[in-house]
Amino acid sequence: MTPEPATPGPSSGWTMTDLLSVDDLRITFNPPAGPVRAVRGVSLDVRHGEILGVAGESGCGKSVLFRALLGMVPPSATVTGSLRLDGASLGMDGSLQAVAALIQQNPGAALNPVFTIGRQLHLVARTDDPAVLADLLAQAGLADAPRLLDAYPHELSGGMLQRSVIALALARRPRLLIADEPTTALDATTQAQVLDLLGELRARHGLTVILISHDLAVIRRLCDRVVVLYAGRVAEAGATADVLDAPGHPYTQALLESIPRPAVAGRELASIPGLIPDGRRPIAGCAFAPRCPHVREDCRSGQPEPRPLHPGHTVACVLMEPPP
Amino acid sequence: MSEIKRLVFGGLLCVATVAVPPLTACSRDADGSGAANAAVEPGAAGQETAAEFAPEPGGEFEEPADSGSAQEDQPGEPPAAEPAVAPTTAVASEGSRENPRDGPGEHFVYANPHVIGDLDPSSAFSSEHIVLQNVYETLTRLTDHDGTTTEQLSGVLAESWTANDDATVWTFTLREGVTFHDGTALTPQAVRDSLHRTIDLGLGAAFILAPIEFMEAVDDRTIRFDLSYPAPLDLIMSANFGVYVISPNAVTQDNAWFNAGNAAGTGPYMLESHDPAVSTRLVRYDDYWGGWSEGQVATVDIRLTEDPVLAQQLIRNSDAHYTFNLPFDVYDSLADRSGVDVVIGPSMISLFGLLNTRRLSPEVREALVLSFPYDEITASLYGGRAVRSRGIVPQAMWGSHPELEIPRTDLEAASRLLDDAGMTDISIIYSYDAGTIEQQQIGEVWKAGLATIGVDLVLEPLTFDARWAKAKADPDGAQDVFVMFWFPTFVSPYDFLYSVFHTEEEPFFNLGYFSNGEFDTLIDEADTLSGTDRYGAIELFRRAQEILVDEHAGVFMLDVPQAQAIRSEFRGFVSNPAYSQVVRFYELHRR
Amino acid sequence: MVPGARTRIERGGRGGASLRRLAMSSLVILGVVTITFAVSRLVPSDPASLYAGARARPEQVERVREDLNLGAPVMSQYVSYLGELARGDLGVSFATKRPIAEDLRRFLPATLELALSATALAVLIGIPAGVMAADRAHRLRAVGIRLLAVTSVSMPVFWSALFLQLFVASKLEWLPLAGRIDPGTHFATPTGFFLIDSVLSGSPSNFLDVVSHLILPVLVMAAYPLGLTIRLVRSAMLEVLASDHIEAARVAQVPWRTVLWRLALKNALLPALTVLGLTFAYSVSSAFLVEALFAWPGLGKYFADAILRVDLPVISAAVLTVTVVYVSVNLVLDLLQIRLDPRVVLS
Amino acid sequence: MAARGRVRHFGCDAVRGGKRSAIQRWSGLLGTHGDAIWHYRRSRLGMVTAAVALTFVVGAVFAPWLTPFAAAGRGVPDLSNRLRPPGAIHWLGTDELGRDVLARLLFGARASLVVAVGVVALSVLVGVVVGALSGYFGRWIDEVLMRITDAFLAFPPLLLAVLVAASLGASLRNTVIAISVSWWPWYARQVRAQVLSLRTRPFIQAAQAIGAPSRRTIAVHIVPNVMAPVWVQATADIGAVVLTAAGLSFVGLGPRPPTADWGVMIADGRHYVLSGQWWIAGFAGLAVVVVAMAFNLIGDVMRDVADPRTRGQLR
Repeated sequence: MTPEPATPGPSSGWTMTDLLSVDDLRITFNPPAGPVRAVRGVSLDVRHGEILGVAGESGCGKSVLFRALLGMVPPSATVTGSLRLDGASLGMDGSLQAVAALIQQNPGAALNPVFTIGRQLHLVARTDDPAVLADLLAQAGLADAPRLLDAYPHELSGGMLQRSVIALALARRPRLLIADEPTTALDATTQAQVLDLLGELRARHGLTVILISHDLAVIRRLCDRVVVLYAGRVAEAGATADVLDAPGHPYTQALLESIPRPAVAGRELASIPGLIPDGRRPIAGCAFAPRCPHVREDCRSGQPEPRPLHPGHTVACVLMEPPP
Repeated sequence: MSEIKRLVFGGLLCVATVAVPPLTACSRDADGSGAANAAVEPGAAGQETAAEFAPEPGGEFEEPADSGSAQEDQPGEPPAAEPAVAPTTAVASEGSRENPRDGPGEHFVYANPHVIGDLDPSSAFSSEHIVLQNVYETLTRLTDHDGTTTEQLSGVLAESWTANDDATVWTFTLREGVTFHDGTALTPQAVRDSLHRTIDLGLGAAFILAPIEFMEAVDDRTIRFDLSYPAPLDLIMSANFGVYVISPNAVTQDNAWFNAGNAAGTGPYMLESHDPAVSTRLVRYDDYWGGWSEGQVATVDIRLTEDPVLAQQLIRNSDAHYTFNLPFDVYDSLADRSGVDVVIGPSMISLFGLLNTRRLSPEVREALVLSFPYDEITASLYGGRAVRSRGIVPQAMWGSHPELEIPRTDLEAASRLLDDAGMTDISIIYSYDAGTIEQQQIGEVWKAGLATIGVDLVLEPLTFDARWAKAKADPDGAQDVFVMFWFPTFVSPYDFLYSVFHTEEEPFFNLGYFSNGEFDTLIDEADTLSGTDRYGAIELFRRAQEILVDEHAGVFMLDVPQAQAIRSEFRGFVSNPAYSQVVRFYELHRR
Repeated sequence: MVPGARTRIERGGRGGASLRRLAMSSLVILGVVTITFAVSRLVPSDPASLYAGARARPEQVERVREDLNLGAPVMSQYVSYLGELARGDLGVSFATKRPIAEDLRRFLPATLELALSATALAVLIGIPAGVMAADRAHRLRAVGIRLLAVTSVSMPVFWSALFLQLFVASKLEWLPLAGRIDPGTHFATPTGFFLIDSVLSGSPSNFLDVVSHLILPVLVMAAYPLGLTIRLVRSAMLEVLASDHIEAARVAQVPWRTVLWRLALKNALLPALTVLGLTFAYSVSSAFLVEALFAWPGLGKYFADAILRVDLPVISAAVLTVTVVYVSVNLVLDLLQIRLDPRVVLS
Repeated sequence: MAARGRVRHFGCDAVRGGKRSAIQRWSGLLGTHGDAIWHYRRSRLGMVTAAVALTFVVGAVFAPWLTPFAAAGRGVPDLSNRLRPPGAIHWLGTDELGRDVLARLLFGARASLVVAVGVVALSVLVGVVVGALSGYFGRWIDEVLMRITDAFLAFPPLLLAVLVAASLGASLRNTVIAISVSWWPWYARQVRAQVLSLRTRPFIQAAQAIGAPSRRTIAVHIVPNVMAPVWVQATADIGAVVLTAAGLSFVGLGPRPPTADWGVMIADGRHYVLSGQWWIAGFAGLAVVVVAMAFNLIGDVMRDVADPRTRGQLR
């Protein structure tokens, strides 16, 4: 097994504008069957007040990455790398929970079915003042908040549920909101409303938001910057417009190809051939090589380093380098 | 009423005796050898006049055996085959451990393995007698018995009695000063009404009163019985069931009244409460005619203890004072323990296996009889304390046959017999009571022996009801060997011989389906003859038993020894084979 | 001896659920009664002989057979048997000739006292222990509890009873060997539950007496349900602890104790509850062994004796009682579940 | 095992992770790459308990060759050797009929094994048929079958067994029947629940759509796919059956003597414990406890292995 070299992140080193800075994060799960490398050296920065999109197929490690930052992976998993918050080093033992909140994919499952919304808010906000709790719901855009405090999750619609989840997330007055596919389970109209709400919250509370999504359209709509992950590594990162309009990485290109767009209606949707690599086997060279239409001989030998395509836009692909 | 139980016992003029209470002298010998029978010998008790049971002028009756002949048995050594009565053994240990939990010592706990099901003195017909014998009294009581020819009767409620020459008219004189628990005095009318109640109900042991044609109070102390045929009424009046004397106030009550825990007898104890699932409690009757002295038992708790292990623990811990029904090996370890006396005496219980005469040829039956490991079982499983049966009538009872020729265990002979009959590789079904450990162990030992001669003994455990129903329903398809215990309703060989071997159209208890005209004639004749010529009757009963042996009607395994454990802080316990499992609490005395 | 740990029993429909359940319950009772009747007919036995007593004479047996109408065809016996049950006439025991209703009034409380105490013990210890066994924060403790649970469900009651009696009662003399109360203790028993009656009697020594007699049989009887409860609660907890809302609560820094003992436990209790009914049924079922070993005058032994004696009226009455108890326990559990689970209340 | 090839239907789901139903989790157990077995072997506890279980099975099967006292194991008494304490010749002592306790234990394992396998096989057979029919056809068939199942569940299990054993008489075969009568409803319910969720799956609906006969659909598509969890349950149940069988023979409703049986050994040996001969009931009880524990733990480990969340918990 060849050791995978550390890769410099999309921006190296912390700057004043960074809220969060992750350097060379590696996550390995250790089930009895042998280690599974879920994240293989990711570095990224999150700037104050921005909405950062994190994109990638299922299984590329995007959810795990942020759960590790929150200290939510099983104790048996090995997590290495460093995390800084406002420049100060932070352990990945859950310390981040103090400033960050998590919004999960499925609002139906994210709320405890046997407690009222009010009771759950109470436990998180650590106050039982109904006015405060109702205000939280109101902030999340829920009308008739006082009545909702006594409601059970199963009595609410999907949109209301997700808003309640957001209210719960706000209850701890976080600086960072990590939204893991927050709209996937919702219908299109509600989806748009919830995305707008996230944008509003950022504006109103100066929140920083990390939006994890496989849906590039969602990211395009809301995010300032985007990070594309593939097989536990950063494939491409940069301003949303840069990355999505002029993708540098063949993987990003392929992802964009697979999105249905009105502009190209009638054209056959491209799908990415092949499967994401198995984290149980070591990967030599570029992880995307087996599926890449532009694959070259040297793709299989060394891991490509992220290279700046523009300022603030990096791509980890040998295509960015001059051919040998 | 049928003629099943006609026990004719005529030609007698009895002026019988009165024993005895309070039997304060009934302690064990100082040397610890349990001469239990000493306690019941009227002479030894010696408190009141004790006229000897008068033999007929013809001198046909032997003198009652001296109770002193009861021997101490050496543990582990088989008893001599000769004595007709298995010796009463008391393994007594001195130096009893006083348990502080015992309290004043007048409370006695009887750990009873069987449910007290029916406390109606007229219909009860099972182990209820352990209560009834202490609450009610009968006219007479069998106090000594040597197992061959004679028995000794003592008067209880009767002070004396006479019979005419052909034993058809009996006159009993009642004891004076006896009152029932409700305060009413004992009268001849009360006796008559009590017996009438049994006869009218027709349940349980009512059949033993069949000979009674007429009862009449002669005066305020005397009652006369006219019998329709000769019968030993004094013996009948000592039965375990059906002959209890009930207060006039209670005799009109129904079964439910008695089973609700009510009673009114003349016995030394009153029924205090009765819960069949927990316990039956007795408290002493202060005005008991026998009087009371220091150290006697004042309250009794007959506690249902179905699990023998629990009973064993209770008696070891002194939480109970008497129990029986433990596995035989356990008694040795109990005897080793200070504070518990083990009393092993003869019983009138016979254990035998009826051989299915419809399924098994005489040769196979003989082979089975020859193959049974008699000595191995009595010596090992019973630690030498059991005796092999000589016929079905237990040797503690008159009419038994001490000289009966019984075969020795001989597997080779058995094997030869089977070979000659062309019966090889056969399989024999041994039906026994599920959960009765001695029947099971005997089966297992026998099976191993039979296996060596190519016979497969299949042990088939079922509840008694189930296997009885099966055996009654289909003799040809039923078991080959039906193992059972039999104990007498009252002391007569006819009970055994008739019930178990008399020809029956519809099988009832004759579960070997034995049928032999000569046998039937003999026992009926013996029954009749026993009224006028008891010696002759015994002769006929013995001949009948010879037929059973010749015909291989059954495997007569052993006379079950009556083993009991009693806390040694109480003295005066007597094991009387005629009243098995009965503890006469009145006779006990705390050391 | 209830087959291994099973978690869920599906629920009936929602709308009109209680009514439907009630109807179903009566069907179940009818089914049980029929099974009993059918099986007891298979028994090669002669109820008439039984009623007349072991040493009755043939003609006594015949008379009883006529009195009890035992010669009738099986179907007509079944119909009259159902008729009697429907009239609430439980009849008289063949073996003891006592009115069965009266016996049940005495034996049922005795068994319920035992079974409820055992179930209560199993639940009160089992639920917290099950939660701890699911708590990965204390691995050693969790493993220890799991081994305790497995041992409890693997221990034959007749074996544990023997050793408890031998050491705790016989050797150490800490507790009485058997029975419900000391033979010398007396107090009025209006309810039949001695725990309650002894309190009513106003004497602390009576209560202590009752409690001291209760401890050993309850311990023996509670072992299996305890192990079962631990395992069920643990597996339900693991399921819940892996759910999103628990993750959400943890990220929101709700204290771990609150997460475990309030948020997760309430969810985990739902599947565990349904099994409590079975636990109770098991208790009643195993009661006959425990009752026999501890000379406890209860329904289980009454029932088992009746089966062995083929005492038909008692068997049917006891089956009916046990089934009714079982069905009502399940009904109560359903109500409890409705209280705990807001989702069931709908419509 | 017939289920092997069939479980592939779920293979892909199992690999992808995400929200997986119980069935999918279970099916991983017999998945194509032998994952589960592999996981199982990594569990120390799993291996220890498997070794105990194997010892039990081997002891039962090879009992006659494992002891010099095979005759005693078969029940031949030796009255000259009664109640000997454990020693050099009789390692675990002798019983009240002089038979070697170790030999009786080994032969008793046979009875336990026969009963356990018999009960589980019979119950699985009945349970799967009833459960599959009930779950597949639903409606009135489901109602009727489930009410029957309920009736059997409402009956106190051990007492039902006593009732059956008392009616049929004691024997090994009847013990199996008696316990199975109260056992099958559990499998019926388990199978039904799975069939219900299976019924909505595409390949079943496809089979129905193309008009495959119900019998064939059940036999080919339904039953094989519900068997994996059933077998796990069955393995775990062996311990419980051994325990129940011991209870039944303890009350005298087990195999006929002189067949060696652990419950009977405890029942008979109990009498001698107080007088100091503890080894009969003591060792027999220990055998029951150890075997019941072993199979219970195997069930636990298998469940843990099937559930990735708990993998490696009990090691």
